[in-house]
Amino acid sequence: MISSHLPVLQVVVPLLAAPLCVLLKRPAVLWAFSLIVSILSAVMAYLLLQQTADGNIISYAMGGWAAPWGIEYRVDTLNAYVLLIVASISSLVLLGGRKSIEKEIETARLSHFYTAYLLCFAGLLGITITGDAFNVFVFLEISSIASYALISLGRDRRALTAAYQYLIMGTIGATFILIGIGMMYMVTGTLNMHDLAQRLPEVSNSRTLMTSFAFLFVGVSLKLALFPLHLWLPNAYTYAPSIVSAFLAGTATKVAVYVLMRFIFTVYGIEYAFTALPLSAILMLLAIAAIMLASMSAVYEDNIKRLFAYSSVAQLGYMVLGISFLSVAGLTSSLLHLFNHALMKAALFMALACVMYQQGNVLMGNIKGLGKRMPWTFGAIVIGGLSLVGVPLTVGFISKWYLILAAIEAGHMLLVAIVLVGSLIALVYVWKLVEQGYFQEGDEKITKQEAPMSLLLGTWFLVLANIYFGIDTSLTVGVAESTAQQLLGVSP
Amino acid sequence: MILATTAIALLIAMMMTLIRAILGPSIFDRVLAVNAFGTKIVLFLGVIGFLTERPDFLDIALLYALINFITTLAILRFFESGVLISHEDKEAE
Amino acid sequence: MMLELIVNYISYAMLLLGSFLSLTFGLGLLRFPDFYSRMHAAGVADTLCAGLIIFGLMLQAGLTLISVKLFLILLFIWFTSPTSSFTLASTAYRCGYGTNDKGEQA
Amino acid sequence: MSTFLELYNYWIFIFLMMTGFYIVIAQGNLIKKVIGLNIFQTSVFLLYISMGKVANGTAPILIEGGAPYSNPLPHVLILTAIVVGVSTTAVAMALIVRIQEAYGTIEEQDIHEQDASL
Amino acid sequence: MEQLINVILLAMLAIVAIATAKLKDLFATIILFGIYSLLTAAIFVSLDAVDVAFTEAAVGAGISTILILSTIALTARTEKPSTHSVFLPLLVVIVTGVTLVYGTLDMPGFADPDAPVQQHVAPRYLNDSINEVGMPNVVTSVLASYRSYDTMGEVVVIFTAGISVMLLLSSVKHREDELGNLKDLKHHPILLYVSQIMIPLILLFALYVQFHGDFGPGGGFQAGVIFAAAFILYGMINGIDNTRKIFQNHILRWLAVTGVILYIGVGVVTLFLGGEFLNYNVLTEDNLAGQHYGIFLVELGVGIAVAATMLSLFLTFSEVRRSQ
Repeated sequence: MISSHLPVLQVVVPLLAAPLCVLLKRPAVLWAFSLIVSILSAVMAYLLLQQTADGNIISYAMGGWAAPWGIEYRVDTLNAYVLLIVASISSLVLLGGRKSIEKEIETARLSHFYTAYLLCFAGLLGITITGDAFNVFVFLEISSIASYALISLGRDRRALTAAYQYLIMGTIGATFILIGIGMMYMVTGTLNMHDLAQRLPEVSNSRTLMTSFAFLFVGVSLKLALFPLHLWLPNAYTYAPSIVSAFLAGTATKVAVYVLMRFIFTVYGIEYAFTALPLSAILMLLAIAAIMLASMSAVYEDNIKRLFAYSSVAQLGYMVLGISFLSVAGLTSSLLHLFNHALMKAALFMALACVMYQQGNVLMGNIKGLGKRMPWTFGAIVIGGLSLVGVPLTVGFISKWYLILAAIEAGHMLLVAIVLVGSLIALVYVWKLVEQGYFQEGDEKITKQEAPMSLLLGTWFLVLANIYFGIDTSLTVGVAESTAQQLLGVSP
Repeated sequence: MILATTAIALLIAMMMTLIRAILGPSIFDRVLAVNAFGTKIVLFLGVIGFLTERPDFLDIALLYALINFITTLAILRFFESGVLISHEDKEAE
Repeated sequence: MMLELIVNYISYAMLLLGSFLSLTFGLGLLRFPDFYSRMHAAGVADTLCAGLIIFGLMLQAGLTLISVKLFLILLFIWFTSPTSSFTLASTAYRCGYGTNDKGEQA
Repeated sequence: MSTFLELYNYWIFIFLMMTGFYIVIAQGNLIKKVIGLNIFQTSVFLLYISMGKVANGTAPILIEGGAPYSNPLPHVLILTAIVVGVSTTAVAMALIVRIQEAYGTIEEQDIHEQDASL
Repeated sequence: MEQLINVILLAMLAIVAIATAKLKDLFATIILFGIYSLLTAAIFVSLDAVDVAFTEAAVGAGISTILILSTIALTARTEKPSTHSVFLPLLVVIVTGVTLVYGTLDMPGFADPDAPVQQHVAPRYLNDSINEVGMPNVVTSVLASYRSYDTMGEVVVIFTAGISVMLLLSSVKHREDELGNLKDLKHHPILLYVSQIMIPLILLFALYVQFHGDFGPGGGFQAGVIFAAAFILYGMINGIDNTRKIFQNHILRWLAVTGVILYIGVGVVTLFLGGEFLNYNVLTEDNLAGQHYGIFLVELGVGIAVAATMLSLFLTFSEVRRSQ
């Protein structure tokens, strides 16, 4: 029974666990419960990935109603891959995050916090797995509403305005997506993605369809924080509680990238998106702008969380750049970066959670001598930073390597240069951190003062994953490549 | 035909109350207008139900009447507290 | 047959009268000079027009569940509309709207 | 001209959408923004419901001789969307109450000024 | 005729929208917003979407308006004149509008029975749902059976909102100030008397809407809102504190959780009975009876969850005191 119902259990288990969380009281129980649910999800995602690895597509008809009349879950390698990313990042973040959560969130609110966390998590899983266009919107809203609340829990009052800003922009984005879906429905009469894909070519010269594409693209870009629609992201990540930043940085934008890929490649089809519309050029331009401008903003940033948030916008640029090549190599690099960036950012934000735990802020001026005070934490930041730059033996290197290969393959030598310059800028801001941490003298009186073991353990788990997947690339590259081939319809 | 005339007459009356709600000038005029508007729309829905030969939609009209009452009270409750009365409201036009 | 015709005509008359009154009172709401007289127009319209129109519709529907529902709506309007009008007026008065300090109309 | 009347509902949808959207991005008051957001969303509901309408149709509640019926699917979708809308509004209002408590104002500009002066 | 009514209603809607944008008095804006919702709902009725009209009226003119009102009462009534440059917003809005106009030019005509929307997917609901689900109200069939999973998402959304609001407002200090909290309306004897008659009737109406959703407009969500509305009325007239005595926080929380779990639980039970998630056919041997049980249960879940969440939203907002 379990294996055939795996797709629905993937979402229903956290969804069922969330309301139960409200009824629990003890912090330790809450934490353990959420962690178990999260790990369970990760295991299920792994099983799904295994089942779909050979190009097999699992279809699950909700309520027993065949698609397109009912809602269908349709799992292929891409879904399973993103599901695994979301579930494992969530598990790892929760694993190490208990101390940080309990420090930053009042005890009385903990049960609601974990409920919101699980709802957000379930929402993200739901977006990723569904094969129904409208269902995407419903789960998008579950995860968004929960994340507004989660972000607003930050201690700084600016967390409130950040959450409000995100709410407004997120709702505009979601409504744009709704308009896009509506117009798509209008010309085809169906909401099922697979069915849409088959019916859209018939109406491909309709202006309504083109408008629907424009609205969907802008709506998803808002959620994805694609440059210049990224304005909500830096504030949201900066002022959210540390663990929430780590979780969202590792998952939310990745799911948005997935939605973009799904709509471009599966629903509208390559033919329509790239031949009828100049999507490739648009994506490329936006990606270049994101890489250059967001990286530059990061250099001048004084708050380290915000620094990494800007770097996230830049990194999203790399993913979009990969998509714009419309080649197996390009898509492989995007998919790889999806996973790799999730690992990097989760690790970095977890490390920042350690810093936050000890000193209550993460301003550049206050991390002087941090390398001595918190050697392990700072070590994690340095390795994560190197990964961000793309130094060999880290995951960052792998995705950049494939991206450069794809650029060379496509004959865009300028883009190779841009990727390299982007990495150089990343090196600049990482170096700024290193300089502050290792070469500036901090407060002499404070001696060694490391973060709690559990937090460090979670952080280093992620850091080691950064290194492991930087060395042993067989799993990630293999999956990414076969997924890319599937998406482009190229037989391996 | 008669029903249609009634519907149109109600629509015009709705339009008039709407203008009152927009013009104000005081908040009480607006509340008055919204209340009158609610009653008109309830009647309008009743007539529409007959016009389209689906009078079982009267449930909706009933709900409107209910919601209208509650909203009016909700607004009035805030006046009672006095928190929201601005200076202009106390002055005659 | 005859009876049916008469009932129909009565119903039409009520509907037409109701719509005429709703228009006049609408005009009153729009044109009367001050809040309290506007309130008078709206209040009368609510009860009288609603009564006429709904009774008109009830005559059309005959003795069915629909009539019962219509009657409920009417009851509802007759209960709530004067209540909220009264509450509104008394609140406005208490807040001192449109009156001078002695409580006389300005 | 026939197309204009045929698509009248859609023009109004576009107009309302533009109005709502304008309120959201141009107004500085946080509550006003949310009201704009609601108008914006409602306009999309109108789009969906309009596309489900069938000429001379009636509500999709089956009765004898009732056909043709309007399309029930957009209705179902919009029911969900309305719920999403009220949920967003509720959360936005809670945020605004908190912002008022923390900043003493709900004007975007004043908030920016306060943040900048830190 | 229908066309004319539609055109007038839509024109009024446009007027209200403009007025909403222009007015600086937030109180006036919210009153207009209430009218706006009622109008939208009336348009939905004229476009045959009665269930949607039901919900829009209850939610837009009812719950949303009351929540926004409470917030205005806690913050400020008038808005400051904006010193923003209007150029950029106007440009963005116009670009969006033009894009949409461009898109509409190719749209199938309004109410065209041959439009793709009417050709694919929907005919099955209209033709076969009576045999497959067995309910005259096709909207309920689609909502609670064909696309029941979306509806589950909907319940979770409202639950999420409830949790989020509690997370946000639980820490706000409930202090009294010289302006006092929002009073009850007990000193209006007429109101008190009328409400005593009304509230039981409203509750009865809510029950009717809950269980009549198979045959007419209505269902769990609408019933839940009406149920909450009855107690909101009670709360406004008899005071929030008295209402809280009946509905303490933990009771509402339990109820909301019960509603959500009931919905998802039905799905889980169908899994154990060997069907797909939310496949009601497996609940009994007879498919139609199974569908009926399933829909009854999930609608009940929706009703409970929505009523509890809405009421708790209202109470939570009402308990926040105005701070200076």
